[in-house]
Amino acid sequence: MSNQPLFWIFALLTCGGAVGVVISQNIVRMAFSLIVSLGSTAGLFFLLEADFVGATQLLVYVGGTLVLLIFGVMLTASGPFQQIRVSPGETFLGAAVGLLLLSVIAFTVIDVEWDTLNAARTEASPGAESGNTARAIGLRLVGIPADHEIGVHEGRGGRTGYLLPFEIVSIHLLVVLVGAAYLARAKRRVADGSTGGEN
Amino acid sequence: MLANTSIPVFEQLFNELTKTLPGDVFAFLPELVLCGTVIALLLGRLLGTDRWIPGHWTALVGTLIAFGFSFNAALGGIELSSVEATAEISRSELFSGLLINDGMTIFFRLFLLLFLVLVIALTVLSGIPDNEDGPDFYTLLLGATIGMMLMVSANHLLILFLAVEMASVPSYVLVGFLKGRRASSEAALKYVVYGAGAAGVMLYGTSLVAGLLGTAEIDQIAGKLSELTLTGATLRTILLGVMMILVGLAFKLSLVPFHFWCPDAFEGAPAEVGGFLSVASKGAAFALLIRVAGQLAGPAAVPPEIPVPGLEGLAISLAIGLGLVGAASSTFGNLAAYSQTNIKRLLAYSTIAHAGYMLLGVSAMILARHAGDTDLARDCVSGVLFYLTVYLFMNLGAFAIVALVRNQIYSEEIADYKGLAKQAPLLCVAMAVCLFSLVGLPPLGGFVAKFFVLAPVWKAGDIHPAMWLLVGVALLNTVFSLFYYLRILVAMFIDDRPTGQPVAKPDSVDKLYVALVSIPILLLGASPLIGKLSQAAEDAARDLFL
Amino acid sequence: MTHIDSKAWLLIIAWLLPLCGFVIEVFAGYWSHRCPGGRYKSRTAAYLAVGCIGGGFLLSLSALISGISDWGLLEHQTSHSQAAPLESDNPDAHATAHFTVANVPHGEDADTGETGHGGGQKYVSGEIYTLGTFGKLRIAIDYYVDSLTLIMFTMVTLIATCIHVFAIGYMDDERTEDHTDHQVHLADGSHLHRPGRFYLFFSYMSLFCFSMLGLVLAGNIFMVFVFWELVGICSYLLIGFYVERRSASTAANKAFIVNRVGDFGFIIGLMILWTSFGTFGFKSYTDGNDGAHPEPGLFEMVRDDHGKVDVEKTDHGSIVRIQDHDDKSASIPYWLLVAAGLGIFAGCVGKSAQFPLQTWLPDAMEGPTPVSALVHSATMVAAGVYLAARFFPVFLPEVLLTIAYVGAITLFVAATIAIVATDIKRVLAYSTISQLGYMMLAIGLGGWGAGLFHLITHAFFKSLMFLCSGSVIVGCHHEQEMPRMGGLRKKMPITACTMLIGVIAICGLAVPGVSLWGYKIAFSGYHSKDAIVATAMTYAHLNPAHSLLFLAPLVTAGITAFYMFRLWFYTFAGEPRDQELYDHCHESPRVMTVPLMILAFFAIFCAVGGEGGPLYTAISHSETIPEHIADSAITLPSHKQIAGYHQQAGILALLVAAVGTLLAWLMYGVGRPDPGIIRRQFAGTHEFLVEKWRFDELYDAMFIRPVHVVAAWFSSFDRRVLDGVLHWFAHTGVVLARWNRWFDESLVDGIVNWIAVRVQAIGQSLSVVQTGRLRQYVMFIALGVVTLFLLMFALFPQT
Amino acid sequence: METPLAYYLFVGAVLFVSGIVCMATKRNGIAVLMGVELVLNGANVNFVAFAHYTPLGLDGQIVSLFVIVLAAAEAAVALAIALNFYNNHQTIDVDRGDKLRG
Repeated sequence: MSNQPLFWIFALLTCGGAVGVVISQNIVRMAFSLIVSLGSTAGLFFLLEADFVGATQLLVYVGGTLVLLIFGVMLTASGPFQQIRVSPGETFLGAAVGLLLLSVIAFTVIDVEWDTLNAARTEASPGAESGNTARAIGLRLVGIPADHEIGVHEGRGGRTGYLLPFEIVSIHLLVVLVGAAYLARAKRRVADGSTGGEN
Repeated sequence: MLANTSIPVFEQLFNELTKTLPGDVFAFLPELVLCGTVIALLLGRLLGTDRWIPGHWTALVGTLIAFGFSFNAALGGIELSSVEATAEISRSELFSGLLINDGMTIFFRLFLLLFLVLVIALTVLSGIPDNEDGPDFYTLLLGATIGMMLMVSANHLLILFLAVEMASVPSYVLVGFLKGRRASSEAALKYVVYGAGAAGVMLYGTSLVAGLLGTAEIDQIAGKLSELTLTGATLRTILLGVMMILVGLAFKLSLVPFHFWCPDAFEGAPAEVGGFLSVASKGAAFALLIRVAGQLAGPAAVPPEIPVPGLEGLAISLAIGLGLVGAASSTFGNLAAYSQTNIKRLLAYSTIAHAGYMLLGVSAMILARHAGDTDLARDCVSGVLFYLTVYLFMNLGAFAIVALVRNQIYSEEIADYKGLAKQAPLLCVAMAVCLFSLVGLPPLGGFVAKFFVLAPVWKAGDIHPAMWLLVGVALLNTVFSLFYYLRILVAMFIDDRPTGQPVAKPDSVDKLYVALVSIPILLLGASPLIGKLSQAAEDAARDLFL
Repeated sequence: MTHIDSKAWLLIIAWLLPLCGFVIEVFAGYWSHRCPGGRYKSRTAAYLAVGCIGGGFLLSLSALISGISDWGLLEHQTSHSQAAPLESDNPDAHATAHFTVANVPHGEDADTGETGHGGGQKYVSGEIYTLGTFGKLRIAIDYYVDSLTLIMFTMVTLIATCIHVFAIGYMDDERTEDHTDHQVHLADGSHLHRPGRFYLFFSYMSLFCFSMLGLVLAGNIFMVFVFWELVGICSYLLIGFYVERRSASTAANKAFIVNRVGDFGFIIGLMILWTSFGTFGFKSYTDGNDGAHPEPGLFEMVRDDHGKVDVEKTDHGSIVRIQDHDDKSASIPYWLLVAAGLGIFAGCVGKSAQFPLQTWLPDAMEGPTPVSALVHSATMVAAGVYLAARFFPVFLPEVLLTIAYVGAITLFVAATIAIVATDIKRVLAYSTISQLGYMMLAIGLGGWGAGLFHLITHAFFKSLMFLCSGSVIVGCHHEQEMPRMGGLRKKMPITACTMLIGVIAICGLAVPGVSLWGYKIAFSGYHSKDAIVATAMTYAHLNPAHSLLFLAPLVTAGITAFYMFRLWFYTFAGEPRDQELYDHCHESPRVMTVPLMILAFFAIFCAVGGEGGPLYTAISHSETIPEHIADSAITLPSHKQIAGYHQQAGILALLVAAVGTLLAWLMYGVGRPDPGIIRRQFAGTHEFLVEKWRFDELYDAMFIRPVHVVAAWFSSFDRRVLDGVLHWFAHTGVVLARWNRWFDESLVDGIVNWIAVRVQAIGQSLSVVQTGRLRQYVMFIALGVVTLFLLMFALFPQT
Repeated sequence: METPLAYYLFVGAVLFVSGIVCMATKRNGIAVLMGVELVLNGANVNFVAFAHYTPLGLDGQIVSLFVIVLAAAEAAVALAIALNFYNNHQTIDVDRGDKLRG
């Protein structure tokens, strides 16, 4: 089965959404474009046979992060600042820098002959068993390579376990949420005068 | 079918976990203690015990316990090192190669925890988080420190990104901790956006490097690099990827041209946070930079006689590039500091300059490593470690004095420091010690440290003459820097205190703290402590290039 | 416990005594100072400081005596004895000009462990404590003691003791709780009142002595640098002692910053030496290495046992082979060694106020006069010369030539400026710069012994003169302008008399042809300056292209005599110009005059016997005469050759000095005896001087009008001719001096200021980039990524 | 026929550049944060693509999972800071925050 047409659809939607975010001046439209872009990225992930990542992308990104952002839009969009215009000069400068950056990346990353590079290095492409990576990912968390991966890797032989980041990220989330909550909540009593100079 | 395979899998899982995990967890104990302290802080808040046991005590005790554990580990390391030819034993991998536990990890853990103790003590004295906000503040502080400790031992590109994020995100909140102030919120916004941008760039670079090399493990980079033929687009991609990773680190180190956040964030943040960020996050970022750069300089397996064509160029261009960035940072930092009127901002520019000096050490390390002169490479690294330690005391001292003086005169403008020496002589003398040490005048620690960093760099001039030029620029900078540091001292010691200004009357505890921080600067300039510290720094650098 | 030689022990204790004094004064001085009751506070701090430095002097003296007996320092070395036919080359063979060195001993016991005694190496060296090792970099507190160290120690401690005692009297008014600084005018027109800082002064002085002695004792260049900076900091504190005076704090900053410029070169030199030689030490240890093979030091690595530098020509330019190294083929590029030498010398230029970094020293006179006497004439500024001398073995001919020229320019420029200065201390300051130039010149010319000889004699007579000026300043109630003085010899006879001794010493006057018990009748300055001029003369003869190096010191000898006698006549001779000042003037108390007399004694006798005398003989025991480098364009004179020119040079120098003295006497001395003529001649000018004394007009009055007086006196001569000649002389002098002054103040200062302003401006324009706009910052991330990528790509060596 | 890796990488690059440009031009603080999401997402596309095509394998997917989580955490904090800015400045226009400079 050729995924080519699907790829083009998702790729266009992803890029179009991203460019839409950039060129739109209306914050609500930007948010919508972002949803389109990130949602189609999940589609690309599915095409790449990374179903678990794709699902996470939809759940966490589109379902969580974006809702958070839209929440922010609604909290701040009241008043005359819904559309904050950027001067044409700055737009032009931004476009120029963007094109420059894109051309640099194209000049480097896209230019690499990935196929020959990878073919020369490993005989077998380590493609996962189609469309079912959740189990493999779960096993890798504790450092057990999935069956199809054994022998593919050099060095530590794919035995890198991701237990540590999995656990430590929970502490990180805890700390971060405490921080976010601290900033968001109102101070219960008036700030002590000695805590800061005149502003 | 599932049932059939699941039994061996769980067996395997059990075996895997029991084989290495207990040892790994034991080595990871200092970080775990900090995690536990975070939870204790939050529980204390939940249960209301923080009314009787203030947050800073919990944090202090937790940090001290962690410090004790890492000190114990350090002693173990020294014992090992005293036995001949067992250097390799002291380097071990934790969590299936995600982390490296070697001399440098131990050194930086001690460094960060010692610093954390001092910072917590400072916040207790200066009272910047009041009792109510204490648990939040210390949670963020400890959370950031855990991230930095991970940065120090990272051996995987994921951990690299994760650790940088863990160190950065709580710092954003810390910068905006005085949430009612406009300047503070502005600083935090700038910091978070700049930091997120830099992190994004770094992540993109990480993806390029990992994709091109087919591995995400940092200690495999050198080996994989030597297998590639570095020409054409492959070379450009690896350059771009490496550069983008370095951009993320350069952001943490506030190197030119990625320093823009630094003065703004430091001016808006409380001085205590400024002190914390200027030392801890720089130290951790340097550790990470040394690890990554050491890999990029070339694999240990390739003897220098057999040159790998692309790799050679990579090492040289990287070393000279970093050297130029370092020289530019120190020059820019020193020059831009001239016109500052806010002392925190001035110190921010000064930290930019100091990061530049230390970066020269790293760039020389790459050259030396690449040329096969491992001893010189180690000297470079231990020079940087020595510098960082002295920098810990002198920069923390300066920021602490700013914080304590602010509590007295409610100002952080240099103009308001006029004639302070008559009211708070000890604080001002300590400030003079810190600033003179920052200039690099003997017999203070700053001089010895600058010498330890620049001497190997000069020696690396034999490998590439550009290093001589860079040392020249750095030395010229120490002359420049004298002017603006002297400005503060002139204001404090020579100018008269205008009438009507608030009177500074520091407590005796404040004085004790300031003395405690500034005495090591003197000792590290002229006492056997130099030998002790340089020995420790050498031990730390020893198993870096095996 | 390592073995340390007894001489070294004595010096180490002498070195640490002032540190103890400093610590006690800092921690206890304040309380001792604060004793309640009575207007004046106790002098405890001063007594403590004097005790420490005096004890140090006694210890150094015993070390010196021990050195004399151990090493036979007073015996002539064979090569110095002109009669000894030891040198193989015949007198007219200097074309081949290699100077076999007999005084670098490689006697029978050179290879036994027992060195430092008898006829072996005449130095002891060892470590006191290793602070830390850092890879191959070892940072240690070392000592290096040879006859130069011993003499410097004794000289520094002796002079410091005298000056400390003097300072007890000079700083007496600082003992009050309510000291009035008359030079600080507050906004309301009153003077500043502040608590006296008596104890603080003495604690700074003790710290300075400690640092200075550490600098002399140091056995490695790193330690030298540390103490080098420490004396700099002490100097900063002492110049800025009257911090409330704007001029004092500015001067302190200026001194500090100008010195840092020199130190920049110093560190570069340090880096080169360390990276090329892997050590900081001067020479291998003789003490405490328990029979182990001593590690070679810098001097032994640059030159072999015969003092020869092993230069080799290769395709990549000349290289210098490193001697005594584990790696036999180790070498250093020739230019790098030159660069190292120039770097070290740059540090010396800063510290010794040599051209073009001389501007800080006259300003440094803002400090209390005892400080000027100790720090800014006798010891610290001489440290640059001392270091140049210590590092003599490392200097290659190109470096020596640079040193010589810098010295020559300095000595001439400073002397001409001194002619027009009116502040008594500033005249002495310029004179100090000029004399330091003499020493540098001597070292650059290869006259090692002569330079250090002059260092020691100069230290005595210049500190004497500074103390005399201090005595005058105290006597005249802090008046420093000479035009307001005059005739003070009647009021302060001791000061006038001792000052005259100093002046005669510095001018190098002597009674020619007459000798008393075989010794020439001359003060110390004559001998040392004579030695330098003789060296210069020989040098000019050997290297005719550099004759200027002989003319400059010769002419300047005359100028020196002129301005020094001008100072003396102006201050002490003639009639009082300011009657009120004169009436209130008084001789200083005994505590100040006794040190003057002691120093005067040494100014007369310390160099007795000249180059055959004990001082020079002892110094020359440390001398290392470099062997000629084959392809060098420069030929350094040997002792023997110098001896040949000695007679001529002595007479010539004496003649020039006598002319200068005569001129000064005619202009400032002889005109005075008849006050009627003076009053008639100077009626307008005198009033003008007293009221305004603007500098330009003052110079006119100082030069043109005396010319008229002189002309009237010599009425038997053709008036117009004499007038014309003297006019021309005077006018040229004024123009030259003004030009120099302009050069000094406008150009050099101007450049320094210009740089400072530029740097400030650049700094300001740089922080404009920091616009505070977040979006711009993010834009810079993108641009930075692209730029750095292109930079790295460009740096990538394409093959 | 399989889609070449370079196509995916180009999509990633477009996302990355759009994000950077978005951060550099938008005056609305929330829009700037959207730019951050785009940048991280661009890198994520790279990782997942590499996971499929190169020996990086599953590691790439796992990294992208963690990136999603970290992005969420960062977004939460950034949003809190942006709201704090809004509360203090009464606007979300980042150009209003130019008090700290020089």
